[in-house]
Amino acid sequence: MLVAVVLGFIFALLVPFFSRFTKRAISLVYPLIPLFLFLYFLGFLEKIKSEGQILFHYNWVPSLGIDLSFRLDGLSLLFALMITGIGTLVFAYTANYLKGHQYLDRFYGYLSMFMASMLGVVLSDNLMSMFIFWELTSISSYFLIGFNNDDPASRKSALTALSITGFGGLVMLSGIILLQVVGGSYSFTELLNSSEIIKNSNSYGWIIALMFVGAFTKSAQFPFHFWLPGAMKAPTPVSTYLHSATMVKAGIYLLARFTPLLGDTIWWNSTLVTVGAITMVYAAIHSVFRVDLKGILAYSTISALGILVFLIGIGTEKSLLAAGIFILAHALYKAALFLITGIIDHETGSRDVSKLAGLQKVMMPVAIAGFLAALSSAGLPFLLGFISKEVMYEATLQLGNWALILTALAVLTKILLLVAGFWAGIKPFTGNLPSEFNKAHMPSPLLWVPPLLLGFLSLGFGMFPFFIQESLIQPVFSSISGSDTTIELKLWHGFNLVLLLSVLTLVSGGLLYFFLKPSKALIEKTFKFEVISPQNIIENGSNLFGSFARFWTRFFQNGYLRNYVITILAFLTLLMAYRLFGEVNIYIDWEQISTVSYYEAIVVLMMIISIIFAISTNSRTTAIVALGVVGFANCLFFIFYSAPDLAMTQFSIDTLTVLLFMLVLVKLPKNKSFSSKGMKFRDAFLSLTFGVLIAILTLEVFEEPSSSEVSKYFADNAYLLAKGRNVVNVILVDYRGFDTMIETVVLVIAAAGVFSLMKLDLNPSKKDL
Amino acid sequence: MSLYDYFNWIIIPILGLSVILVFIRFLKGPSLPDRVIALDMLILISVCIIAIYSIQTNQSTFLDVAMLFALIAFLSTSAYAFYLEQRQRK
Amino acid sequence: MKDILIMILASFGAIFILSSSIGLLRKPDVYLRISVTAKASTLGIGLMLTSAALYFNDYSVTTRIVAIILFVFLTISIGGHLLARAAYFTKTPIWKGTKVDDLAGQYDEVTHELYSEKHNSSIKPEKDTSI
Amino acid sequence: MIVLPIIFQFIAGTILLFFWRKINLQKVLSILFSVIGLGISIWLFLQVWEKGIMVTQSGDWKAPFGISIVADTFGVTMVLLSSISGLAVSIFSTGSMRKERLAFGFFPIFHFLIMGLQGAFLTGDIFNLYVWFEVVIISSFVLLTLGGKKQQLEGALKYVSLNLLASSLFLIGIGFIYGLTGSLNMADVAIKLDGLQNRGLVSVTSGIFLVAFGIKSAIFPMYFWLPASYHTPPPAVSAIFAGLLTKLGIYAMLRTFTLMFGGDEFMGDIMVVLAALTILSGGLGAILQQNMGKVFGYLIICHIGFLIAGLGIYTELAIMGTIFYLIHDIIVKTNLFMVSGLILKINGTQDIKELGGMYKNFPLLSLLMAIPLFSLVGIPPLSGFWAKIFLIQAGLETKDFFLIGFIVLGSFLTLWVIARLWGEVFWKNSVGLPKKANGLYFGQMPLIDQWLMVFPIFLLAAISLYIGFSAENIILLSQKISSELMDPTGYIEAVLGLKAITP
Amino acid sequence: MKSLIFKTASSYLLPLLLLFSIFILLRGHYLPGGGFVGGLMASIAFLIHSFAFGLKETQSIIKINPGYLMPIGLAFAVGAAIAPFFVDAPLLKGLWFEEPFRFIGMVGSALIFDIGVYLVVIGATLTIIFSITDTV
Amino acid sequence: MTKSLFLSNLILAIIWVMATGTLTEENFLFGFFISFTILWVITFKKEERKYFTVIPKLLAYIAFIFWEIIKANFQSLKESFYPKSKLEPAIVKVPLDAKTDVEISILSNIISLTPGTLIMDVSDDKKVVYVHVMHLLDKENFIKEIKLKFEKPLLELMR
Amino acid sequence: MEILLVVIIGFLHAGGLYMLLRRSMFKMIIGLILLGNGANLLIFLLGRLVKGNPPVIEDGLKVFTDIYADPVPQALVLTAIVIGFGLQSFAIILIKRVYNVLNTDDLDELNSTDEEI
Ligand code: NA
Ligand code: NA
Repeated sequence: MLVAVVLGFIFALLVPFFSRFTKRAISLVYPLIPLFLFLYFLGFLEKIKSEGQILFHYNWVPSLGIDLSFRLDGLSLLFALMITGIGTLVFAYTANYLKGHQYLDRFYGYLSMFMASMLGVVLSDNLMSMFIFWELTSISSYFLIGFNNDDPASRKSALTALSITGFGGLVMLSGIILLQVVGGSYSFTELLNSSEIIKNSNSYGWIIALMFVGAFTKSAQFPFHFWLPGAMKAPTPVSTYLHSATMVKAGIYLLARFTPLLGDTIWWNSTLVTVGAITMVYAAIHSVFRVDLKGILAYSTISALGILVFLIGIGTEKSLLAAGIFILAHALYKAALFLITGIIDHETGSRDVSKLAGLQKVMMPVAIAGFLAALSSAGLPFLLGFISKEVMYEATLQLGNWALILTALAVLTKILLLVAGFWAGIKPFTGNLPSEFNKAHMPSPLLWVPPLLLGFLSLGFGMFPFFIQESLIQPVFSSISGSDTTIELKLWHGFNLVLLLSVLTLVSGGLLYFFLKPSKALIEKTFKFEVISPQNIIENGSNLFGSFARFWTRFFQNGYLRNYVITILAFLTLLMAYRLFGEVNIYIDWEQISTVSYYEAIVVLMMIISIIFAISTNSRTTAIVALGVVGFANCLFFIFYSAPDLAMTQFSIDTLTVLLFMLVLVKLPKNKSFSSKGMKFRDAFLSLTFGVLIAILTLEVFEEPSSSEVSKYFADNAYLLAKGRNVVNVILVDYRGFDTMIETVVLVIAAAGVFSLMKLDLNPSKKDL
Repeated sequence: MSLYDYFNWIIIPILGLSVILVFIRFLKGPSLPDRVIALDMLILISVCIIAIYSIQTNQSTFLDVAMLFALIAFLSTSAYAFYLEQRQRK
Repeated sequence: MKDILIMILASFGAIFILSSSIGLLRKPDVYLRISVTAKASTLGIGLMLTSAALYFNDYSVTTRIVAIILFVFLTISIGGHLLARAAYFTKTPIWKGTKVDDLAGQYDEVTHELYSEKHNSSIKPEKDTSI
Repeated sequence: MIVLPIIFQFIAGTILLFFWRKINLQKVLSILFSVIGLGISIWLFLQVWEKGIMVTQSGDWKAPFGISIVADTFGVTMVLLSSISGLAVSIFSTGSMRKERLAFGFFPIFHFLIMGLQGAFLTGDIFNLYVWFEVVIISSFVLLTLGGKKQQLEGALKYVSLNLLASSLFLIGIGFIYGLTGSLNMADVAIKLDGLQNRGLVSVTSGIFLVAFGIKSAIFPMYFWLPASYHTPPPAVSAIFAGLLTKLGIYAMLRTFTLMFGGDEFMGDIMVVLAALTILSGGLGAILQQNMGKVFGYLIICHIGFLIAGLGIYTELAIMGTIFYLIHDIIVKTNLFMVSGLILKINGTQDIKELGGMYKNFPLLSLLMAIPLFSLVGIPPLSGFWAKIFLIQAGLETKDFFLIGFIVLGSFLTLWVIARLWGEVFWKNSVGLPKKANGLYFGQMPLIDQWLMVFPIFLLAAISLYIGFSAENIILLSQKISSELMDPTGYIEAVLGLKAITP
Repeated sequence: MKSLIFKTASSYLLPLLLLFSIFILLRGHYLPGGGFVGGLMASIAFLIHSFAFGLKETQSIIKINPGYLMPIGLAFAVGAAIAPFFVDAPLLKGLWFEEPFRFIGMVGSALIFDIGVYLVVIGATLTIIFSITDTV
Repeated sequence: MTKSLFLSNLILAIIWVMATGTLTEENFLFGFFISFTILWVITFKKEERKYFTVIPKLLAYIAFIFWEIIKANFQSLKESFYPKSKLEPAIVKVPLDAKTDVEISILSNIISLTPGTLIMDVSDDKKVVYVHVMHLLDKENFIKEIKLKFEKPLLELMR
Repeated sequence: MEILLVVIIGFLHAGGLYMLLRRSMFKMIIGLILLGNGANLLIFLLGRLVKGNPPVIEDGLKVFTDIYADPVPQALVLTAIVIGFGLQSFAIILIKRVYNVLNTDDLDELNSTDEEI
């Protein structure tokens, strides 16, 4: 199983290395991989039917509780089959669609990476590894959407898609971790046992909210849906694969998967129903206002995803069953429609549905596929779409108080989707071929066989539901609902309300199709609502965020050193003051303070005056000489208080510093006075506060009794063990010789630095220009 | 009167007074050479103070500091002179 | 006895120092100030150090003190010379009461060459009119 | 023998100083020394991993009197990481640096810088730490200004002044520590501070350390020098700065705030707030910039926030997250700046608007570069991902929900920035090479130099991948470090010789 | 500076001050002084000389580029630091000759170390000052 | 000649120290004194005898300078309390007989240390020095005084 | 006396900070130097003050008989001073270089590396 998941990755990794040799054979080799996987998963059908689920376990990061456990049950098997099955078709389709493309190999690389990630998502039992694969789908879709990377719009869409799904992913990550914190495990199987604990915990609301963000962004639910139409910039096989059949369903998968664990609470259900309902209606309306085939399909996909969320949200057995069937039905017909769109685009160079017509004359098989897909989408009897629609209406009708309105919404959505489906699958193939498409001709079988196959599958499953009832849908249902009710898929339910609604849907949809013609004018009408569209709101929001970012960055990183210093020291001052006055008992113990002799007072006075002088003078040289006096007075303290070594060193170094200053100053320009009075006052205030705080703090630390253990040891052993009388020097070269050793390095580096600073100038000089 | 007291109450006050006078010159300037000579003088007075202090504390080690001070006073004077001349040359 | 000698020496030293400090403060121009420091402080320092030598009465201390005294004598006079010269270069004002200024016009402004014969290009310190 | 890495780099730097002008010899020696240094670090790491904390007392003066050199797991891990980064940058710089710069002491100073870092990681003495810090900052000053270009100088001015300010504060902090305890040995100080009645003073002191190290590690509101300077020196220099310099501040903070000021709740809260704002500031800055170097500079800040977050939360799990992130970040950030250097060599500019066409012209190289870029984002299971799990979990456990919000925001902004960068630099078509006054484009360089630039990127990318895919090992390591940090008894006992320890 | 007096005096002062700086260096272990102060004094001596005679002259007197004094000094210091390794003692352990030398006193690794410091200080200070007076 | 005598004197002193085996300063000075006496006794040539008069002369000159310095200090002590009006400063050019650098330098230092005078500079051709005087009564007289009091004995000693 | 020293320490820090906040590079460095001096004095003070008894063991003795000043802060300050010298000289040369290249002392004109976003 691990191999099955990882195969795609291995393949993706190998692509760049082997593409040179396999360029020719590429299109033949690649589709074999998903095909192989498809067959592999198909082999599990029987086992799942009998055992319900199979677990595989591979260790990875045991200390985090993260492993590569795979869980194959009805739901994941359905998805695995869809991923590999549709994958096979898409791979084959691509071989021709992008034939001779310079980067075909890369494309396959991304595609197989995506497939593997997707398999990982649906198969992982461990939530964290599921999340890892989840993110990988985002990344690989980023690369796929941006495949035509010369095109700025393509790049922008890729970025948008990644931003939204990435954002959702991160939020979901928090949710997953929170789930682990509450439930104690990342293993889905283990978590199932503590379902009740989780639902009753305080964090439950947070958990589902965070998970929802992840699922909604991925599955393009309102208001995060807008990345999906943008993602249609990708080559058609990508749209087919990612944006109809698989990736966008990852969110649905997630919700379905979590239903037994987190579902069946008021929050869960009401949120999902609300969001699902809004999305399905909103997107369905949008879909009939488009003329671009891909746009129509994108919005109808969003709407379909809304339906799925809606169904999962209802949460009854019927609705979950409906969801299970609809996942499959939608995948089949929507993939077909996308592939067909690709063919049309490929052959005619246009996706404008208002212009397209009459293509049945040149590409009959494609037309058949289109018809089948559109009819399945519409839910015509004998197609899989019909069954799903019936079950769905049944589900909504069972809802008591809410039944009426929810059913109405569902019917409305279905009607609009019918129109959208017809536009995509039927309209281009009816009527007369416009002259501008005369050059269109029959595409290669690699292109038309996949959609046709999908169309026939819709038909086949629709006519003979027992094919899939027990082997596939039953296990799917069990794993979503967690119940062991036996289901039955029927074509005929008798004359009842559901049938009436079906008929209503078909009739009004059909009428709408005949009266409403797709046109640019229709779209233009929607423009005035753009202002309040989520996309616009979020884009405005992100612009606002950008302005905020600009403000924040300019505010702090304003280029003025003094502002930096002020910020830092104001922060320090506040911190110190808060702690000092809040926590420290300020006192002075005069016992510890020695008396002042008058000569010390003179030196102190001299020092203070010199400091003020150095600060206030406007002449540089005077400031430097004053600095010299400060250092000199400092040395006097060192002498008075028994530090001859220190006095000597400090004085030599002070003098050298002053000397350096002098040498540097020779050519510096005149000092100017820049600051205003107010600014000086502010600075003086801050400086004094800082100085006072440091002073108080120093005094308080001074008052604390201190241990002299270390210095006593030094003094006692200086002569006996270290053979020196000058303890300071003994410390410098022996006790703490290590310091000194390093310190010499500081000097060396400083000297080297000064040397290079003075001698090396890489600025382009005038003669170079 | 002991040596210590004599120094403490007679000599050091005189030196302290000198320091103040020189320091006033330092503050007044007006030219850089004035300040430099004042600084030089300050250091030289401190050589004296150190000498006195070493007697008071009976620590001859301080005299070495005095030696260094004298050396540095010379260095800084010559450096300032150097600087002044360089600046003029410019 | 030794103590008294020390006291006397130190007292004289301190007085000389004080006098040169007063001079430093009161003399009207920088050249006079340099001149006065160079003189009075030398002996002041010398006496102070001598009293210390007397006090410690130790061979090694004495030699060091002698070294310091000689060094101070040498450096004070040279330092004074350097500073006075530099002050002249930078046109530090000379007191208006100065009787003769043979140096006026003897420096070459560019090469800083000093001529022994009368010469005419040059650095004249401004007469100080403020005092 | 713990001092071996330090002493070795010391000797290396000294030898290189002797060959000041012999550039080619220096190149060879530098790589050689870096390799040996790495070997020593690995050896030391294994020793400590097997035997536990090792201590040497310099001068054979028993603690707390002499300077203790302590190799605990944290320390040796940092030494190892710095050796790895050091090797990579050493190789990279032989290929990418201009001759003039090499002729003015780049290599010796570089090795001294590595020595400074490793010394700081191994010392057990707070003042000694200060001295190591100074070695590091003076070397960084020199490397930052090497060449004296206009931009470099302007950036350096801010870098130098704020770092000197930090040093001064550090010194004040040490003064207070000594005033309070009479000791400098961190283990000894820890014990003595613990026994102190006046907690307020300890807390204020820790505040000073917070600011001193905060400036060095570029946390909010003290990061200003970083965006002003990190993009100005040659990329090889930026690489070592980015990978290790700010991390030194973090190291010091982790060390002091676990060992000496452990468990101050107020400081923890402050750090949590600062972490959030650091993440925000870095992220916001990064999304605005057009210069690749600046983008990465702001990202450094952003990710420093993650590191501080763990320390602020202050649980074993959180520290573990910080450590893991630190390990990842050192490797990735070093690599990132080398990548930017390579891009600069290829295109002659770091301006995102002018860049492009990388993917088309250098597909394999682009894929190689994608590894550090997306590791940085933390695309699972690459290396940046794992630490976030710990941090988020730790935050959830201590109910620091708003911090998690910022972590998510920071990760998101990083994702956005890198994706945008990828789109602009790699996907977009190139706009043609600008004229270059001097120096060669990548394409014109000799093959050996090309490899010298690509190989270190490859090396670090491979290590990033290792960290990501063998996260288990790194987690075990982080766990060990974290538990050692959170319970410093072992450290203290080892240093003060309360247990029998073999030197 | 073109002062004859200064030149003459400083050419005599130089050896004297160097002597004194070595004196300060050697006795550092017993009395105030040591490598740092000694090194600084020596550099000051050279500086005074360079003020009097100009940089070129002083450099030619020193003969060896002061830059090289730094690695030499470092080598001394690190040599003293790692010497204990050879007798299986930790870094920087003081090693001493049994008997004091005449004039110098006890000779041990600490002294070698201090000499290293002395050389580094001279080298660094002179490099710094010289490289900027060069360009003044 | 003086030099070689001094050298012999020194060597003899060292031999003395080695012979007696006592390496102390006192012993060295003692040895120096003994050999000085011996050399004095055995040297006959007139011009060579200068070596034996130089030292007493030198001591006398140093004493003289010291005295001048003390005088200078007392003078400045007095002056410190003078009003400004008594000052008569001047910068005077003094021609030189001294030729070598060492001679000129020593002379200048002495002039600087003694009453009321300060060397401003020496001309580049070493022919004159410029002296700052605090109280210039008569220029010619002042120049003569300098030359007689300080320069002549110094040159005698040096040559 | 300690009080007065504390006042000076406060002054040095206040003055240093004030200078750091000026617009001139030159003043900035003066500020840094003042801060450094302040820190050194602070460490020195916190080693407690002892008058007239340097930590030098007298000739003939093997240990101190009298009181002595704490040698540790002295050694620390000494180290800090020397290090400070290295850093300060670098900083001083840096401003010279900046002036040579950019011809200004005004820090406000030196923010091109932060300005452009
Ligand atoms: Na030291
Ligand atoms: Na400092």
